Amino acid sequence: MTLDLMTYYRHMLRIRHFEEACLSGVASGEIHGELHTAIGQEAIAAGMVGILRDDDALVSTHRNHGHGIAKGVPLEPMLAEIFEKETGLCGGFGGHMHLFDPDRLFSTTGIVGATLPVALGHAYAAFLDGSDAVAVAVSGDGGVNTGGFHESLNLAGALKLPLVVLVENNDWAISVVSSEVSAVGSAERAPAYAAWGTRVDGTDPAAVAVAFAEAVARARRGEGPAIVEATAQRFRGHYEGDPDLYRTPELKEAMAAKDPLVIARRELEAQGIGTDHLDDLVAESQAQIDAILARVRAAEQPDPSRAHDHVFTGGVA
Amino acid sequence: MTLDLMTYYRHMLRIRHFEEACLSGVASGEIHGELHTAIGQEAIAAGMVGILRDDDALVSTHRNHGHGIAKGVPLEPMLAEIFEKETGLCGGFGGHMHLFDPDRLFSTTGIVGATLPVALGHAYAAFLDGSDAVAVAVSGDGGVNTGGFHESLNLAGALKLPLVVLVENNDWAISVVSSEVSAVGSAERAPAYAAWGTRVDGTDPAAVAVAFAEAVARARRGEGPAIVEATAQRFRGHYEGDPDLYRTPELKEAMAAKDPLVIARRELEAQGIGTDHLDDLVAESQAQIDAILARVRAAEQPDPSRAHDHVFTGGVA
Amino acid sequence: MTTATDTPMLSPSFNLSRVIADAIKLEMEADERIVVLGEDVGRQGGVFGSTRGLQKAFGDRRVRDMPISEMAFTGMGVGLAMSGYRPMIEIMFVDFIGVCLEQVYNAIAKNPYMSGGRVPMPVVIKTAGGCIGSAAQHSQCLWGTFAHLPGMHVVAPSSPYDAKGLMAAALRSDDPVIYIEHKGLLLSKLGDFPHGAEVPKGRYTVPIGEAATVRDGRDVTIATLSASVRDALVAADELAGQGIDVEVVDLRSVVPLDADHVAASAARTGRLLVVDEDYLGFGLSGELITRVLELLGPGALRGIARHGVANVPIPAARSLEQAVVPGSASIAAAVRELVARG
Amino acid sequence: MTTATDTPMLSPSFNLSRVIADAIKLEMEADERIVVLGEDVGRQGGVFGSTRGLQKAFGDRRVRDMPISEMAFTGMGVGLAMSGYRPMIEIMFVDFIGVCLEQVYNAIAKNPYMSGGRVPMPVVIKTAGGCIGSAAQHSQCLWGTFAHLPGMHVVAPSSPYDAKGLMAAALRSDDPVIYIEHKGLLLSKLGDFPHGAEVPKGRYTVPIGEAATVRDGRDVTIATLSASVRDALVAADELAGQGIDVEVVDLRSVVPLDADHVAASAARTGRLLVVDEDYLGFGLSGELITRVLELLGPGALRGIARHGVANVPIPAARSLEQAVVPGSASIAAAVRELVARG
Ligand SMILES: Cc1ncc(C[n+]2csc(CCOP(=O)(O)OP(=O)(O)O)c2C)c(N)n1
Ligand SMILES: Cc1ncc(C[n+]2csc(CCOP(=O)(O)OP(=O)(O)O)c2C)c(N)n1
Ligand SMILES: [Mg+2]
Ligand SMILES: [Mg+2]
Repeated sequence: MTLDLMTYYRHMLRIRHFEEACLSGVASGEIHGELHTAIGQEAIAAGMVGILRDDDALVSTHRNHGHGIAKGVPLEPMLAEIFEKETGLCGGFGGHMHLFDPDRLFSTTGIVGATLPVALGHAYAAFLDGSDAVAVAVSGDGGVNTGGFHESLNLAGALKLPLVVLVENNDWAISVVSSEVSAVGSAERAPAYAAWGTRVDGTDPAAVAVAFAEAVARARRGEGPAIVEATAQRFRGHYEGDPDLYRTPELKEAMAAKDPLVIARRELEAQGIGTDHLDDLVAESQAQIDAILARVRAAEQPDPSRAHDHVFTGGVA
Repeated sequence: MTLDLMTYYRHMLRIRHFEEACLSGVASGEIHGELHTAIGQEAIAAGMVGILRDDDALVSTHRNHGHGIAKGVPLEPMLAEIFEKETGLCGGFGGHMHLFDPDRLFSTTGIVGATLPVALGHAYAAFLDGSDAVAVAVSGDGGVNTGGFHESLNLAGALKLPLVVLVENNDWAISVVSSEVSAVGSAERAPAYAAWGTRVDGTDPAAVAVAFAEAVARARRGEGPAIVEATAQRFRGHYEGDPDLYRTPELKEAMAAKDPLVIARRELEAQGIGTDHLDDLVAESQAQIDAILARVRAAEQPDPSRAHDHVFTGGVA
Repeated sequence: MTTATDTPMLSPSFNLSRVIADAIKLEMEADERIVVLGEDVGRQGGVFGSTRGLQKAFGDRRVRDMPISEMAFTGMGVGLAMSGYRPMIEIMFVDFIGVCLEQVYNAIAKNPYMSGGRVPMPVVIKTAGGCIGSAAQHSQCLWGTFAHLPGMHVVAPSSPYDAKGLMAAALRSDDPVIYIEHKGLLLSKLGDFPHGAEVPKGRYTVPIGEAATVRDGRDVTIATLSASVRDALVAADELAGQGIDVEVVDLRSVVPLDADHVAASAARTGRLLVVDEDYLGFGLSGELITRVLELLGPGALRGIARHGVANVPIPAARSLEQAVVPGSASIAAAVRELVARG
Repeated sequence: MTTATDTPMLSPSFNLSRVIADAIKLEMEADERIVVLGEDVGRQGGVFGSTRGLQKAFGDRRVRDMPISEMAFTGMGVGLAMSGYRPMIEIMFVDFIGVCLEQVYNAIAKNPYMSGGRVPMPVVIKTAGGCIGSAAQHSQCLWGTFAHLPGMHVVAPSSPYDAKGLMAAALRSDDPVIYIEHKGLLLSKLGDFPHGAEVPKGRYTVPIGEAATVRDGRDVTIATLSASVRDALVAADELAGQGIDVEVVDLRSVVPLDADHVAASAARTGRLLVVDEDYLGFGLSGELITRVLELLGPGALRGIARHGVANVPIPAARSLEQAVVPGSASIAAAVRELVARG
């Protein structure tokens, strides 16, 4: 079920470079809204790669770029949407928190906890279709304390729907330490929903892949919902512009030691892969994203005259 | 911690007769809104009697009369409120689903699941006060599937707040069989909130008392939240007027066998209490409620000119 | 509205809720992508019977009883729509929308826009509003709340004919539609409705967004909707005896709001009274008056007025309730006051 | 509004969020029943800093970081108020109200009424609204949504002086108050505000429900609130150069709505433009225009108009956003159009 480490490394590089491209858009003012990156958490999305099919749904959060990449959403329209361009996935109407790729059943929401109910609807659709497709909802460690988490998992458990909840536990919900406001861990909640639950090291893409694949396989077999909790670190502030004063420099240093790209590279080197080769990979990935970024930058913002389109199929009321 | 069965029987009689007085108000048209009675479930409220103090809060649901009685809310203003009279607890503004007795920290809401967040606020107040008061939220078996249930119990678990959730499990949420839409039982959810949980026979007031007293004692000692699930039967339709066609005559007959008043009376008779004495008790209870009902009936409806009072302390905006 | 006069008709002894169930049934037969989720919609067929028979006809996969988890099953509507279904979500009473408004206004209403038109949301939210004596938490209308938030059509039929035709239109629409029944009408028999009482057996639609004049008059226009149409017609009959000739316009939908129709009527009568069972402030009445004046110019009408629940929760006691909820007598009084002003 | 001119003043280099934190601090010192619950209000002091320093000053019992469980902690406000506390609940952005509106409108807003006045709800819901580029789910104002539902005062200050005084008034009020900050103002320095920039160090209140004229003019009245006041003043300066003399009225609260003040101004200028960053339909603008005409008579004004987010979600791209959100240029254009009409 797992891919080889080199492949994971490439996926993680792609996500990191993609996120860095987004950072450049904030610096330049091309992205004028909030931006949340998953820098430090790339191994989780990388671990998902290859496990989901196009007809499996994936509903992600405000911190969603890696998941889109893992689901196979084309990079250029995704980046263009984040850059608010008319060539974006949603023509510039949605922006970074509201990405939609209906062809791959990928969607996102900026409201915490709102992913599970939507994924549950996809899961019910699979049940109606009689298909073995599954639906994945992403949540942060903060999102697990929302009412929608409970309502959705209970329903999935009662109806044995193929809902997989991937909890990205980066310890923090903005400035709130999740363990201080959570009675128990996310994986430990599984029995309350007759669900399968597990916790994995989210800096290890192969570990994520094993757990996630198992959860997806169970759901596909009709064994009901699952919770996969993956632990990792958010390196940057909650959003770009967050002064992040709530975390000490010592803590940030300790977190940096858990960089999944550094860990993977160290391991690849230990496996005997040459530094030059790894540097080439990095350069190649960077070049690929740079080329996309250049095209995205050259694209236009949507025409302001279109601002009232799409409210209703027949025009504004 | 428990009272003697005779005392429980009297409490149950009082609740039954109170509920029957309400039924008469529907028949007469004096109560013109929805009415939900707890006929069949009296043992649960009776089992709570004497365990809570005035400074403990109790937040109840749409099916709340028994809980108000157990909390010591005076019967006449309570019945008058249900009868929409100006002598009611709330002057006729609230009605049966919205009873408030601030002196005894008793309140109710007609929105399912909405009791827990409110009780949690009372629990936090006790924590701020440094007092050992507790807060009790009532929920039906349907209410446990609301988001507010999860959010509140998680917070209570994380902060070790003195929240006791009393789940009245009568198997049905209107026409929906709760076990069909619940992944696990209510008591089994306790571990997900680092809470204490237990299930008891809610037709046995002493059994309820033991479990409820234990939950309250733990919360008073600062040991955090608890879930007490008490099973019983709702004899009537969900509300008066509900044709209740979703339950078969056979089922209704089977339910009738679990009448807590019949069970208690049988037991008292087995203990050697004479039929005459028991009949006297019934008559005495009935007479007491009849007297209250007569006064309630004689009271006025609130003056229509007052309809815009109380929106704001300084009048309507 | 294409109904021949010799079409077979539903029995006048049917109640309104049966007509609605019938409308849903016909659409579900025609389009198997329609699924119905809600509390008590299946085994019971709705607390007022407006989904009765559907589970028997279509099975418990397409018509499913839900736990009291409105956030989850409203959100399911979003996922189902994205998966190609056409979900109808029932929120038993509109008063409960506060537990799940998030999925309604941030997802269902906005996904078509946020996706740049790529993700339509053909979702019907069916719910019941209106006063039948159950006080502050079970008596609201709240169409003004939905109407303020962009992206949803909001319909509230007054007659059996419209209830069926608008339900069909809602289920066929590719836009999200909030369909608000009135609790006080659902159990009324067709034969007892003063207008739109004849309901063809077959499928038809009433287009969403078109008001209808249900009574012609010369002196004053009442624009209203839902159960208040009936009350307005009663008031109009009473006022006719007092020499005031009232025109009654049934808005039928709040979004789109057919201000053109109302403006044309008010321009003829010179006076406009908006009657609204929803809260008066920051809702339908101010919007409609403003739009009419935007269309006609500020000085075009002799008189404008509005009558509704004047910014107070619904009280429990009948005496208080009657003091705040518009009824035929209070509507007649409001008309007399407006006319008396000149 | 009792401030002597020689009172010590806050530094003009402070930003608005610091003024708000300061206002809360002063009230918390004076009344120990005030407690603050919300996400990121404690350790971080608010995502914009408007609760900064409070947890340090009052401890983590009175100023408590909450999990992302808005239904639970909004409901806690109800229980706390019933237990004698005066809770301030922070909902980070007003856009998130859909997950907990239930406790807001069915409990906080109605308990005083439903209890026949026995259970006051001295609860402040503090939240942030307004556009700063974050698209459809993070840019709303929604004051119209709250205003439609009875039982809540709704304030949305435009200036530092008002922000402090209205916060103090909200915390001292025995009625529920929704206090809506504007994200686009919170990080602005006092010195950069065109009006109300001087803020006394001590305690004072601004009464809730009184509009203020922030610029006198003869030709047209703009009634608006929150960040749009600043934009209206910029527009007024521009229009002054074009021979149009604009009066700007800052509503300061939506409920109570000071229609008397607006009507008096509009009666003088003859024209009324309502500018609203919230959705235009079924909200503030229609309500205010209707109330003014109810007060003055339908034909009293030469012109009425409104300008706001015309019933469309907020788009992501800056180009689209500028096309739908009112700014000084679009306000000036709306004034010119109104004046040109006659
Ligand atoms: C219902 C709701 N409440 C609050 C917010 C504001 N908010 C956005 S992200 C966030 C923290 C989320 O934490 P977590 O779920 O752990 O995800 P992370 O950001 O760590 O990936 C908060 C509070 C929101 N978007 N929605
Ligand atoms: C949020 C919400 N959803 C739906 C309802 C309508 N409703 C009232 S009572 C009820 C069933 C409650 O079932 P349960 O919690 O088991 O309590 P019971 O009636 O059995 O005592 C429902 C669905 C409501 N009041 N609030
Ligand atoms: Mg997190
Ligand atoms: Mg039940």
